[in-house]
Amino acid sequence: KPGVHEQLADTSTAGNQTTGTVDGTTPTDTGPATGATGDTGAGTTPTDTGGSAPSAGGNVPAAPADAGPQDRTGVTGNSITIGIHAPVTGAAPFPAQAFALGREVYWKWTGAPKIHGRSVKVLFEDDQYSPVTARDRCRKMAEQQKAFLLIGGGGTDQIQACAQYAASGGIPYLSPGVTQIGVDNLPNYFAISMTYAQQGELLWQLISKDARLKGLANKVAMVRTDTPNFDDAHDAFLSAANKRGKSLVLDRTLPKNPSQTDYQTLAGQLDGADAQIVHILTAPTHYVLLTARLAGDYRPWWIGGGITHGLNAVLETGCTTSNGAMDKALFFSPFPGLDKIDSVDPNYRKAYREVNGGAEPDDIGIVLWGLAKTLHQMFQNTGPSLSRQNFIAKTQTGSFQSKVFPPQKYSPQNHLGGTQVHLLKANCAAGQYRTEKMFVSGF
Amino acid sequence: MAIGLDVTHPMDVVETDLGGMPQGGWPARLIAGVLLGGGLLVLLGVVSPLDASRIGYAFIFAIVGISMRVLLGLLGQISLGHQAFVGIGAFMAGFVVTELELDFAMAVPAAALSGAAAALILGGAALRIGGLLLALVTLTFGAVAERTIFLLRQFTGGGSGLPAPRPPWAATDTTYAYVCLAFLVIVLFLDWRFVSTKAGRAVQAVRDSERVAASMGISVIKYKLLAFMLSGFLAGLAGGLLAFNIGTVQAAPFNFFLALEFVLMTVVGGLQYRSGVVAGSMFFALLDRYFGNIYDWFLRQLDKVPGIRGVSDFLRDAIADPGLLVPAVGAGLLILTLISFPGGIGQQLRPIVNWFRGGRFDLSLIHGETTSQGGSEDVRP
Amino acid sequence: MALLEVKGLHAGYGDVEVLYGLDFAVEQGETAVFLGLNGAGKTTTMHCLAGLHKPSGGSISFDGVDIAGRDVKQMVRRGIVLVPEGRRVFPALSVERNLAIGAWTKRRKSSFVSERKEQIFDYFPRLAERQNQLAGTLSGGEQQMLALARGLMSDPKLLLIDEASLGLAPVIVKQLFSIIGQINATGVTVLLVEQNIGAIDIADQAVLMEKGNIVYRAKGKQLDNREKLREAFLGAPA
Amino acid sequence: MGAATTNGLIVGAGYALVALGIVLIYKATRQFNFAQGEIGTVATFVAWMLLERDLGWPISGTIAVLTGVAMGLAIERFVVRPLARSPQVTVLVATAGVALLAIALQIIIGEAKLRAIKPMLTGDGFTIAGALVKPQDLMIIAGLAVTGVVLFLFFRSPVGTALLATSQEPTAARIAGIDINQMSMLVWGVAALFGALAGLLFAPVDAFTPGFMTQRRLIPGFTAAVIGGITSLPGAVAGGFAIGLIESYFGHFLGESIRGADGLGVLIALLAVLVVRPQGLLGKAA
Amino acid sequence: MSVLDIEGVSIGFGGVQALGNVTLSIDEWEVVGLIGPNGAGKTTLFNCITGFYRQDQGVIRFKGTEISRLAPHKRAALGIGRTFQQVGLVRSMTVLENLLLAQHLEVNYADIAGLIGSPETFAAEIELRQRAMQVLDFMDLADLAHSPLDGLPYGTLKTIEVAAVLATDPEILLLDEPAAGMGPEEAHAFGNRVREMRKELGITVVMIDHHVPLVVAVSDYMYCLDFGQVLTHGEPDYVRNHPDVLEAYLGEDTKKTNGKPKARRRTKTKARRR
Ligand SMILES: Nc1ncnc2c1ncn2[C@@H]1O[C@H](COP(=O)(O)OP(=O)(O)OP(=O)(O)O)[C@@H](O)[C@H]1O
Ligand SMILES: Nc1ncnc2c1ncn2[C@@H]1O[C@H](COP(=O)(O)OP(=O)(O)OP(=O)(O)O)[C@@H](O)[C@H]1O
Ligand SMILES: [Mg+2]
Ligand SMILES: [Mg+2]
Repeated sequence: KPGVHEQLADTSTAGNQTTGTVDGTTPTDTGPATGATGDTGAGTTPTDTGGSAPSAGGNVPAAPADAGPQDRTGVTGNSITIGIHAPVTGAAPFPAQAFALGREVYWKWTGAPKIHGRSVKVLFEDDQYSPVTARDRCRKMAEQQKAFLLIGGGGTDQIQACAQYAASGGIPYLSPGVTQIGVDNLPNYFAISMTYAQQGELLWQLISKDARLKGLANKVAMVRTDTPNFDDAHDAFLSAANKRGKSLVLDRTLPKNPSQTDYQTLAGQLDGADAQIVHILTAPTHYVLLTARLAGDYRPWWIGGGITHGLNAVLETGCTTSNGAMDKALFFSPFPGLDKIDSVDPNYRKAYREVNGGAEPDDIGIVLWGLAKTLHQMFQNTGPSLSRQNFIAKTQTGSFQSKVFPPQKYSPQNHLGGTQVHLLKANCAAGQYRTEKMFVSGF
Repeated sequence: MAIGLDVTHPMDVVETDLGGMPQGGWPARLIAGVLLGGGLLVLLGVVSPLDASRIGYAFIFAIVGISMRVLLGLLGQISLGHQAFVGIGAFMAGFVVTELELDFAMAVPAAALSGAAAALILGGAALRIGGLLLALVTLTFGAVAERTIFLLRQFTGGGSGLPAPRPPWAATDTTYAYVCLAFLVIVLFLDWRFVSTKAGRAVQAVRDSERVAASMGISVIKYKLLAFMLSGFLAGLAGGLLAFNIGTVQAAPFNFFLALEFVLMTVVGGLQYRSGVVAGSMFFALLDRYFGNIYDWFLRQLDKVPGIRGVSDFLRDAIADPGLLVPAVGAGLLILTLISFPGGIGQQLRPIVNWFRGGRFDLSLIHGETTSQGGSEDVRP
Repeated sequence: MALLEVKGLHAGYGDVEVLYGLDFAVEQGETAVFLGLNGAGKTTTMHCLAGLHKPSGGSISFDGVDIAGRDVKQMVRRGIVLVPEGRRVFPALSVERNLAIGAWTKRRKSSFVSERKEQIFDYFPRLAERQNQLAGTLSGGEQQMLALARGLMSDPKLLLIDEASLGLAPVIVKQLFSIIGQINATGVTVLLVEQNIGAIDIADQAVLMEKGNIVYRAKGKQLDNREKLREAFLGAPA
Repeated sequence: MGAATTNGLIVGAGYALVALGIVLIYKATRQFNFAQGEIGTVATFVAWMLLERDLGWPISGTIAVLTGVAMGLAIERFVVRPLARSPQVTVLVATAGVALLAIALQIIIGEAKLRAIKPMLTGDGFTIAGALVKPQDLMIIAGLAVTGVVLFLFFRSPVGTALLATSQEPTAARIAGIDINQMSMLVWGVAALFGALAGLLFAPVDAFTPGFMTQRRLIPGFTAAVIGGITSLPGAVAGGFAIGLIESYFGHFLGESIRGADGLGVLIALLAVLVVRPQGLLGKAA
Repeated sequence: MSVLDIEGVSIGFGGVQALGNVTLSIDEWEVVGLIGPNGAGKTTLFNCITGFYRQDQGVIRFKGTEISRLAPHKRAALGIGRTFQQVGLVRSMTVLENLLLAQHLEVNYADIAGLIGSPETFAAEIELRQRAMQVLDFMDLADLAHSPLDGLPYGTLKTIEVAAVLATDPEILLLDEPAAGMGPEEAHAFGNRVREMRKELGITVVMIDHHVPLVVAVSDYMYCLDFGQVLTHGEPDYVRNHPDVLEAYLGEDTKKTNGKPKARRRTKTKARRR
């Protein structure tokens, strides 16, 4: 529905918004939160440009670099401030402690890199798994605490809400792949791993090529959370199936807050449909609670994309509650498991222990470490004269290779830069995901 | 089933000393009032846009608080699904501006009316029964709204982001906060007139005793429904304003815990006192927003105290995120208020409010009369 | 020595004093009637005796023990039982279960309880008819009978009755007074608060209260002079 | 159909268990206890901590239940008793506050993590009529039966009568020599005991988080209690099964076409019951 | 002319027949006393008249119109006012507020007008207050106007209740044990007030009370109910001294009457006033 979308863009311009976030004109000096002045001018109200304009691949209009004044909020001679939001309370939270321990490791260890003489300060806010809170906290970090850029840790709706706010203020925003809806045409938005939609085709390649799954390709089901934000992922998975002449034996949604009956009913239905491969796209909590309802000898293969399902914390709980039904689940992931991190980056464990007084490194730390490394490269790539405009302009023509995350390659038209994934396999005996394959762009 | 509810002294008892006006007379009160009101107006103008947006959000909470007060304080019924009415209002506002492409001036009344309509439908069935059963019905209704109504794609876009751009004349956070304040003032006026006139009295009579009310010619059902609809109307209105405060309406925030927060803030505010409800609601709205700052400031102060350096470090280590503490603080305050200051914040504010109304500034008003439960309800008329 | 001896009883609510030093004594087996206008402090006095209200001063000696300020449970255990003002039956329990609660302290002696119940149904046949009706649906007077009956269930030594005749038909009031007389005859000491001056007929002692003070006490022979009492009570003939 | 029925009965047994605790408190004190669910979560949390230390179910379970009872007594002593003279709605709000506080404290101590507790019975379970049944589901049904019978007998006993009397006319109950504080402690203790048991029975069925009983079982439990007639124990059980079945049928047959059909079904059923039979399925007319 | 006609009204609760075929009629401007033993059905009769109970059988007419199907508040609107055996006031309000409330039906602005604060409502509220004060004055309660109900003596509360019902501007006033809890002196004063009320406000009064001297002194006519049926009726003195009443209600002279059948004569059709 581009119509609605344009209409909104018009409204926002009419509402003396000169930032022109949607039509791609260069942010001008009335841009919000220009740090230096605390300008309460007209442009300070970010207007949402949301809406649901699905467009495959993303088509971000090019923003010419170095035109007009530069927004250097959060940048000083020797530091850059960045802000991360993620849920550590609310319906589907990350482990707060793990997040707290991991988020500054990369920037604080003795080998910590300087970026053109600057160090990096990390702010963190809990978005409570609520888009309203996410938006408020992102504003807090950007406007009050002067974060140069914002990063979403997880949670599709929150990422969408914050990214849209960031777009209205010309603030660069980085996030893992999640949805494409409502974000893929934001000029400031950069996905650093493959989106769920992009992974649809890859999942089907896996199903049709993998020796363990091949024979079950006619018994594939998909379960997703009921939100328009997963429509793109769903459609992509379905069309990848159709391309291969396959269809799904069951295609179900779970409400955002399922009842006991929802899990119980769905588990029975999966069994009844004899689904042997289930693509699951939900919050990890729902995944765990669904598998917990499996009984008897029904043990399908669980597969999926994304980040959160691949965390060990999910497995730790799910292996017990599902009575082992989670074993052997296969998930794509932007980060390698703990078993392989040393081979891609020997510094991680060392740095983690050093910064956290000997605490045992975990996989959430790897995510944050990989993110930081990628960001480091982006800053480096932007050069010593760091401004938001510069950063966006340079990043959208750059390629990055952190060795932890699969490489990203952006173009001015496409900010969804992920190209590859790692493949993790659940191992309940070890209580950990094991890395099966790294840096794969196809099966 | 006779489940008695009584909340004593919901009417604003004006303890006017009609003799000589104590302590300054009306001029002093006028000046103080102007200073207070003017101060608020100026304050809104000078704070940062983020702060203005948060204060605007708090004004909206205050409207929700008044909506809860109509139900809880006047009718003696409790809604545990008020987030649904607010949410319906918010989505209605988003729907009107985005799908129907009408403007703010249409969206806000539509939001308020949708809240009233929802209340009418629900109350029509649930209010025939006495007691607190409405609480349980609204509880279930809240869950249904969350899982069904808010996910109707035709109406809400599936609950994941219906844009609600502000009107051009109130596009900034600051101007919009003024808009919210204006609405709050109107709502306070409505609430005041409501309790001072026929309908409000009838509602309170119905709360105390349905049979006494009926014997005075009051239609019990009609006034229960009227109060519930007024409450729904105000909640819907708040929802409409909220939509534009946030800019995008999503289903996620309108969950059961928000409903509980609405109850908490109203009770901590003090059901019987309009000023208390406003203060309590705003306090809860802002607590979550500013807790991080307050906590950081607190830790920094601890740092400055020599000798106990370790305490703040311990807290930094033990509490991964100050946000984790907010629910504990909120719930703790609630329990403390209920047990030690049953009149809530409103009770604490009574000396001031009483003075403004022309009474004395009397600190002993803080210790409210103890509420009594009255005898057992008669099972028969 | 008197069964109940009250000396200098003071009591109040918050800062407001309501009883200003009452002195009276009731002998074992006596019936004493407390008369007084609304708000004289009769109920407060009863509550102090029953342990529902803590006196602020003075002593209450019962059976030779000072029990002022003890709580209700101890009073009941010592045999002081109150039939409260305003009926206060358990509305959603049947008449029978209301009576069972009355015998709570004697609940382990089931033979005593059932005997007692029979006896009470003799006094109040109306209640026997209504055994399984919920107390809340009884008529006003029936509830009053139930309240009294419930008080009798525990076999009290001292029975405090607060405005028992309120809302009762004259015939029932008469019956009630005669029942109280019968109970009294079994050795139970009775303290009766009344507005109905007819209660004097069964009294061994009358106590007239006014504004928290005892203004007149009459015993034995003095009681025969009803006119004098009436004057003291009403100030005018009714 | 068979699957939907079986699913409904399994889930409904759980709701019935929670509803019993709610009815117990309501019947005996005329209060709504919003902390009933959270007592179960706290007990579960304690049991989990002990099980992690390899103490085994018998010891861990016992200590956990005792903790739940202690929590119930603490609620009674520090929240309910001081509010004895307040309106009903105040106590409702206060117990909701206790639930929120308990959730908040669990999060501060142990994060809002999803946790698994060791199952009481191991085994893969089985399929009946297309419904998946775990061994723990049978434990819940057994727990429900025991709780129901115990509570039923409890209210027949003299102590039960005294409880009812206390709730209806506290002053008169005191005058009869009933120690109303003791009664109140007894009720809250017993309710907490069953609340804790419910939590422990539920936790191994899936996974638990702070607030899991409050979020996923308390609301259906309340609805079940109301539908059944709020003061009726058999009503609570019937209500629990009714809610389970309605959710299951609506979810099963309409779930794909109407979002949240199960919840909608419950609301419709609730309103229908209240309009047609305001006193609830098995409640007594006032 | 009769204001209230009750014809063959019966109502039962489970096994209890609370009213069985009760017929009575109340004339305009009359003060009627209703006595009878406890549980005779007096309050139940009031509940049937005011619509809190619906009779199983029989007809109730108010000024000639059948009202049996109307809801309680509609009957109140017709001009049937009542007091309750337990005090029927709104406890959380002050005395004055109760009287404002009682004038609910007199208020001529719409609910919505009050809510949005339209100017005429301010004027109307002032008028309501004045009327309330007049009624309070009439009942000698003006001093208590602003005091809350809690803590007022029972007798005073009953008087306030009557004042409140008067403020509803009733044509007929049903009083259920208004003098219960009053001392003899107070009861006497109350009786005088009822007569005065009838004279000055021109209303019809039906009064239940167990305070027989009061009822006799106040009433123009009396009915005695027993076991849900009209035992007898007539002039106060006649009813007061009727042997059945003496036996069943007053418990007087029973020994005398027991042995003497001639005292059992019935004269029920007689003595209808005017
Ligand atoms: N709970 C209370 N709080 C404050 N004052 C009270 C309370 N209870 C009674 N009083 C006051 O104490 C005084 C004595 O009251 P009490 O009830 O003992 O009188 P009484 O003689 O029993 O009157 P009545 O005939 O009306 O029953 C009265 O002035 C009354 O207003
Ligand atoms: N709702 C009810 N359920 C069962 N029985 C009832 C109900 N209402 C009244 N009764 C019975 O009907 C009979 C008449 O009651 P009613 O209250 O009319 O008596 P009354 O004449 O007013 O007596 P009193 O003088 O004691 O107030 C009583 O026996 C009472 O128990
Ligand atoms: Mg008294
Ligand atoms: Mg009666």
